[in-house]
Amino acid sequence: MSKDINEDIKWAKINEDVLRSMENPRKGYWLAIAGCLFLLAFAVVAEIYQYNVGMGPANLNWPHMWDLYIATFIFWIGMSHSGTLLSAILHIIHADWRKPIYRFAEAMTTFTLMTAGLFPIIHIGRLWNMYWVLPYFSDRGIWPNFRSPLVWDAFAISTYLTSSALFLYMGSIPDLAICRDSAKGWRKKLYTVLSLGWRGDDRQWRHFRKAYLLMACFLIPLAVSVHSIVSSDFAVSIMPGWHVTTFPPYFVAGALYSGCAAIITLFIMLRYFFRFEDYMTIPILEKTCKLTFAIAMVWTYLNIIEFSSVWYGHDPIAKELLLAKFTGPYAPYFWAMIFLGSVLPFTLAFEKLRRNIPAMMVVSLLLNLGMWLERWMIVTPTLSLAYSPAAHDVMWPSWVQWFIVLGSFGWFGLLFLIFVKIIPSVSMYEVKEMIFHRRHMAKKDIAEVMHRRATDKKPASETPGLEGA
Amino acid sequence: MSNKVNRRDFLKIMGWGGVGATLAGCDMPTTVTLEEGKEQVTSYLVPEEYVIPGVGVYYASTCLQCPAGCGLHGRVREGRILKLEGNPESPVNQGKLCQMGQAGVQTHYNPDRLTRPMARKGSGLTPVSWDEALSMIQSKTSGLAGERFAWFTDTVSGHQAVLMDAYRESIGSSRHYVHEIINNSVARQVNQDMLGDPQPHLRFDKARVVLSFGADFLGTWQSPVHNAVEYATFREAPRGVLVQVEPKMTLTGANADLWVAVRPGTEGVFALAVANALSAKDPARLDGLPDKARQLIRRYDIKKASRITGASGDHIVKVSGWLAERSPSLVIAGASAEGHEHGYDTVAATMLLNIILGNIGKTIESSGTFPFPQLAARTGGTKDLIDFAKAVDDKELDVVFFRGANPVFTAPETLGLKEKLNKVGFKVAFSMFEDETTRMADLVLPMYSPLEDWGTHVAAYQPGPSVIAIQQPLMQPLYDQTRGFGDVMLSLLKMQKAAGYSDYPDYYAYLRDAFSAMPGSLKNGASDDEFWASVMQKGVLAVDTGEGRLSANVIDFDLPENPAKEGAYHLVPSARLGMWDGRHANIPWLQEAPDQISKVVWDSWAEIHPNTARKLGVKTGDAIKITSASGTIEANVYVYKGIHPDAIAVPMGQGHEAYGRYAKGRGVNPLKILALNTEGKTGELAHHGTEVQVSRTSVRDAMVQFGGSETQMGRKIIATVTADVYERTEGEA
Amino acid sequence: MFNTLQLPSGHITHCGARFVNRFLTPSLFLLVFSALLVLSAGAAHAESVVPNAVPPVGTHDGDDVPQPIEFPHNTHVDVNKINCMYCHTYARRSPVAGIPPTSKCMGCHSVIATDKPRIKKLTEYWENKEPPPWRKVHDVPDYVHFTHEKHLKRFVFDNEGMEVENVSEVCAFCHGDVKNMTVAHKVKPLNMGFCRRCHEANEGPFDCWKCHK
Amino acid sequence: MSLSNILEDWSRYRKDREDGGFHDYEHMWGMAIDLNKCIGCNACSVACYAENNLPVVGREKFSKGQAMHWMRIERYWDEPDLGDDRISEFNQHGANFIPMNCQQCNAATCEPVCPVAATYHTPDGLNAQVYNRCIGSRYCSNNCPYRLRFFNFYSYYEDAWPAPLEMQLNPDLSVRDKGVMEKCTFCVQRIRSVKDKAKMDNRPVADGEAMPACAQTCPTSAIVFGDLLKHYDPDTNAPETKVTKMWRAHQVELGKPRQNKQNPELRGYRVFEGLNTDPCVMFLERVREV
Repeated sequence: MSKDINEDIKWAKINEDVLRSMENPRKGYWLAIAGCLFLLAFAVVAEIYQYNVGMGPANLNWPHMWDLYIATFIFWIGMSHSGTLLSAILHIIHADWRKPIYRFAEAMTTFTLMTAGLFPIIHIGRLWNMYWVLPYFSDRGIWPNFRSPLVWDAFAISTYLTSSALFLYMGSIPDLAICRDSAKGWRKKLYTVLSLGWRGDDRQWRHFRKAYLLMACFLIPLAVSVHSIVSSDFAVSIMPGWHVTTFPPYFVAGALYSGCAAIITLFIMLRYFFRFEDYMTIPILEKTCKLTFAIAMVWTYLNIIEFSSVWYGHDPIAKELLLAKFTGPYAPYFWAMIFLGSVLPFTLAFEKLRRNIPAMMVVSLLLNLGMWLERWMIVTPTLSLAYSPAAHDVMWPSWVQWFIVLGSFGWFGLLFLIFVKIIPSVSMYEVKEMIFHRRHMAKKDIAEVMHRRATDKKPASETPGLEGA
Repeated sequence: MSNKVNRRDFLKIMGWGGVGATLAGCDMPTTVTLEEGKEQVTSYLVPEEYVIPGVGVYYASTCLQCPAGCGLHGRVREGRILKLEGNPESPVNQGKLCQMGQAGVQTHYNPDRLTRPMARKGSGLTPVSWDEALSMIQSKTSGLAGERFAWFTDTVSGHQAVLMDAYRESIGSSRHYVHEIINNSVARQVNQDMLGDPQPHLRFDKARVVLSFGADFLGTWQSPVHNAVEYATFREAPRGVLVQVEPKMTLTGANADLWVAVRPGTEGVFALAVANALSAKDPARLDGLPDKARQLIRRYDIKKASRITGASGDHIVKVSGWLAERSPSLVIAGASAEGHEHGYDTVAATMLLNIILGNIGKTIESSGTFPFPQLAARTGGTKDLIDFAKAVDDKELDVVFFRGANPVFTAPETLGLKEKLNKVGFKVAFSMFEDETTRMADLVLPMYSPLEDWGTHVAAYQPGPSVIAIQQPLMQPLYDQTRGFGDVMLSLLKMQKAAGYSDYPDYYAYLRDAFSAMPGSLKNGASDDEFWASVMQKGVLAVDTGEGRLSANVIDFDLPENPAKEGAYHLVPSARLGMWDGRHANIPWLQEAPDQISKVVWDSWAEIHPNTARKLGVKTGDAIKITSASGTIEANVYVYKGIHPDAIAVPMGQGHEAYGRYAKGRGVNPLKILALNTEGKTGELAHHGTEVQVSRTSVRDAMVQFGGSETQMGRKIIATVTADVYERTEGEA
Repeated sequence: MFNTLQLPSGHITHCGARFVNRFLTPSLFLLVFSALLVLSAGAAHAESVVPNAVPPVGTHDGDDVPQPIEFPHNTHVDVNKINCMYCHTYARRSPVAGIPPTSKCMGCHSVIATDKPRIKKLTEYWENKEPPPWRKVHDVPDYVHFTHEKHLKRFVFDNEGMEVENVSEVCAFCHGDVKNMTVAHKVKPLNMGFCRRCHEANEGPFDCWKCHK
Repeated sequence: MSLSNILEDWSRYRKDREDGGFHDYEHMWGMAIDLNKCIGCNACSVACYAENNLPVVGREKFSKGQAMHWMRIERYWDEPDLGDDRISEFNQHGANFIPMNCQQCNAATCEPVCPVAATYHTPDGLNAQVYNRCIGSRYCSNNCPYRLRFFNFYSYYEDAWPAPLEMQLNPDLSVRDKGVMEKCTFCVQRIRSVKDKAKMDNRPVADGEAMPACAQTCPTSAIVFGDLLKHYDPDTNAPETKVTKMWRAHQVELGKPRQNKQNPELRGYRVFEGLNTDPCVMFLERVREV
């Protein structure tokens, strides 16, 4: 098996390569921005229309009170989880291959949350009163209903967004200092402010690491709880197909799944566009793919649990709904979801395919489509075919919903494109750490030194410095 | 008129702002004005002591949405009529109201009301003043040979009818055509011939078994609300059994314990077969019947009847069993029985069953003699329509006054009424809306709505104690240029210099006087003013009709041996509670209220049996073409098993070419393609006797229907128990 | 590895605690306390006039509303001692207080002060058979269903020790000191907080559907 | 609804449910609908339109399922009547009609999920919807097993009442703007005005005095409305209300997910009782001769 990363790569080259990605954009970049803006424009038009006219043109109806908006909301929330997985979970379990790719994954977390957070606002009938969900002191003495999962959502998402944004920012401070040191003009000023006076001295590093670890530990339960809370939007309800006990782990697994798939997509795109072949290497891609495959299997397992618990359960209506999903009007989408979510990931089990970048690009996109379908299949069939037979109805979303859903991809893309030009999308200092680490791991003595440091509390200055940063 | 304006001052509309009337609810910031001084408040000039702003007051009146004459209580607040409820004092509806009655406010507030008189100048109608309009009438009618004038109306009664008669007589005409497409003229004739009372009182509440041949008594037959009130008692323990025999399931059929589909036109055979089965068990039942009737009954044994009607023999046995066991029973016949060329005989056969079962005098009671024949209802059906078309075609009429009826809409195309009407020199429409007939008129007189006008009404079907129902204005007229019918009639009578009418300034004064002139027995010693006030308060005036006796003549009637034409599709123009004959198509509430059976809204549809659907290769929602000898209509189908495979049912009421924004251009009118067959003995239109061809079209899945699943999917939303369980648990209660 | 799972063993800075203890808590306490003081002082102030009632707190600077006739409330209420409910007669039996019918004005003013210009204007309206187009001063949003009837019952008719002559003091809870105004103008906010505080102080109902239907 | 109110409400609810009583409720409005009498005529539905300012949405919006009918008549055919017509050629037993309005559940599933507490339980046992607090998350409707909550997908009022139709609007309750959830209120404006009137006269509300529009107009009196609490309160001398009598006669009790009927043949039942929503509307089973 080849190495994760070329250990002989020069640190200066790392700086050079990464900083190159942040230089003045080329034509392709502007085209991509234009494309995203174009998509976003659709959403803006649709949203203005919807704001003025009401939720009717979106083809929301009785009983389809929710539809694509909520499905897409869960989709984006789910995607956000992988950033945390890579940066926090893999961080504390010392999987250092994450280092070249965690930065953009973390950025993805923040931006998907920023996208997801828009959907509850968009889908609300009177969005100008959105803030009533938040508890604030008011003359009228009214508070939100703390029993409602939607209120929990509001807390969970805003906490998660704040924390992940902080985590992203904090983790990139040493890199921002590098940017500051090599930037000119307005950029220099910008990075001077952003890097918060980072000098890279010993004390700063010590505090930095503590804070970073603390944040990582904080983020992990947060990430798990956020999607559990989102799942409780459904799980605490009484409706067949929603009232499922396994929903929290199911949602979290689905979230990690779609997140990993999205990481593969972005991985490949960044690798291609910014020539990050040295850092985003095939072995790392393979590892990510294996991780995705594992999660896919967990997801499949939970899916089977969900179906079988309905099947063995007492609730005939839930059973009918499940059968309707298998055979009813939503069957094509349902089976597409099963195929894309549970069958297609087996391609990840083959090394040959894993190493084939175009194939992985296609597969990752399809996996994401599958996960989006999954969310839709959770939300909509239950609305269509629940308890009251008189309210059984199938309604397909209208252009308004589709435009807004498409626009959300434009919005996410736009944020991400801005990000890659402002914050290094590969963590320079951690790649250096990784290389340094790998290079010396071979030599037992260094490993011993490190071991001693951890246990004997020898001063950190004994270890070879990282003054190169 | 000034007198009346003062009288009505209490009904004046108060300022909107004063009490926040239109509440454009929930704060899009633009819809709430909170700035001080933006809204106006208007006070009364002189207060009426019992009117309190912000508090609703109830006034009694009468519902004119159909001819049943239910009593109303109207809730009035700040001079606006807000809601109609049933008047508990009225023996007709006993405080209840159907959907059409509830929607009376939307007739009144309809945005498509006519607001000013219009006269035809050239091809179009142009506004004229009332004075011009009345003088136009005067000039057209002066010197008119008497019989060249005619009234063409729907059911009318009370003092309006008196004034109409007076006017007609002042010209010297005897022509008054009364047209109702939803009628029971044939049954009235049979009742008259066999019982000696055209409209006896039916006691559903006393009956233990009701066998109904196409009489949709819960929906559109006679007095639906009253029937429903009695039906509730009928269903209480000991619970009565309802059997409905008809080709297309009506609302009543949907509530039947046993719904029997028969081939169109074979209801009489079913009735005779039931009589046959009854006599087989107990031959004494036929004692005293004339030979002809016995022969008829013997002609249909169960097997034969089952073959002809298409109903299972078991059903005939079961029905006769119930009728034999439980007494008294009630057999009635409605539209689908009457509406054939042999309709009279079919109805007579059902009445024969009543006689055999001894129901006369038990569940069919005499309605007595109404003491004011001049106020009684002028009823009619479709014979008058046919006669009218003929008279028009023969150029016998120069001046026709239309009121209520809309013959251009309801007449079959083959009658050619629309073209023939051009032969009438001067057509006057007393109308609230620009309907199809009003559009053809030379002079359009905009009327007050029923909630703005005075009047008295005597329903044709008087259940229980007979009453004169009082109509009083619940609101100040919405439009200055509209007038009350009675007021216009008085003006015209004054112009005619008819004796006895010159003293009345308006219709209100006339009515006051008419009530003062009522016999003292009705007043119970009250002064005229007290009597008037009490009548106004109660909304009805009960009159004693005395005891009457019904005869039980078995008349001579005959039924074709096999009245059905097998293998042909029959068009059933079904009446539905809501649209009625189409007069309510302009009421948005009723357009949006799903049909009780098919749950279709805002449209027409065709009901077909799954057999037929399979033959045509269509499913619910697809459109089919229905072609008769006189035209074609296209409608989406509703496929279900509540219809005989030989029948295609299309509801009446839609397919207006005019009649305002809610009615116009919506659905199809099945009446248009009816063949011009007439009932043999009465000359009424045989509206169920049209044969049609059907074919599929390319339109698919285009029906707007309420509701998802057609079944409960085994979920216990509605649970059903059998009657013996009910008798066990609640029999004593 | 550089990182280990050891958690920071440092201590919270004293500076933060000092800030909280010495500045934040006392100032918050002071703020709340003084607010309570102000509120209760306001409440205690009006206690004497209407027994068993805590008047609502709040002020509002309303616009002057031009009326067709500049009706002098002060002359009628303060000088001539006419009870509010004499003219706003519906208040005790209806949700709305109502504007007196023109005939009521004319009941007195066909003989009293007929030469005054305002009365002449009124007479003109009366003779034209049209009521003066008054403008609404006190208004609540359309989704608020306030009822005068119940409030008068609570504060006037069911209120032991309350003199009906003092009804203007009760009206003043929400309408301000109308008896010293000429044309009425809005001096109370009449918003939900205003209502809520009064309902809290007087133990009024807290069911949303009481007012919002 | 303040924070303390919510907590109080909730703890009271929990406390009350332990012994199945509703001691500190003023009233507990409930219904009994006799399906033996209901003829499915739609009068209740139109009466509801008239009383509650329900907008007419028109054909197009109706076809998209955006209609508002707080009181709707559901019509079902018997299962065999939709299948093969060799088994059943005709709908022999007619249609199954059921009027469905908000069931005013005591353990309403819509209430806990509203993020802004726009829907809550009133002290007279009603499931309230406060329009001006609603932000339109529509969660409540999704969580209603009966699907009896309706959403203003448009500003229907803009064209539902062209002049002068708007003069018919009932000023006692709001006209709803877009983005607001609404549902049957048991005609709370009528109930409350009756209650207020009784209070002004210092007397209890009489049975049959408060009537929602649907019960008032029902031609067969299939809908019976009244105070269910009279059954639970032995202190008042007021006679038991008609609706309480019916509930008792059919051995249906509030607060139970499954009724332990001594006579299992009694007709009373509540729709989806097993979901433990504890509705205040009891139906009496439909009766057919065979």
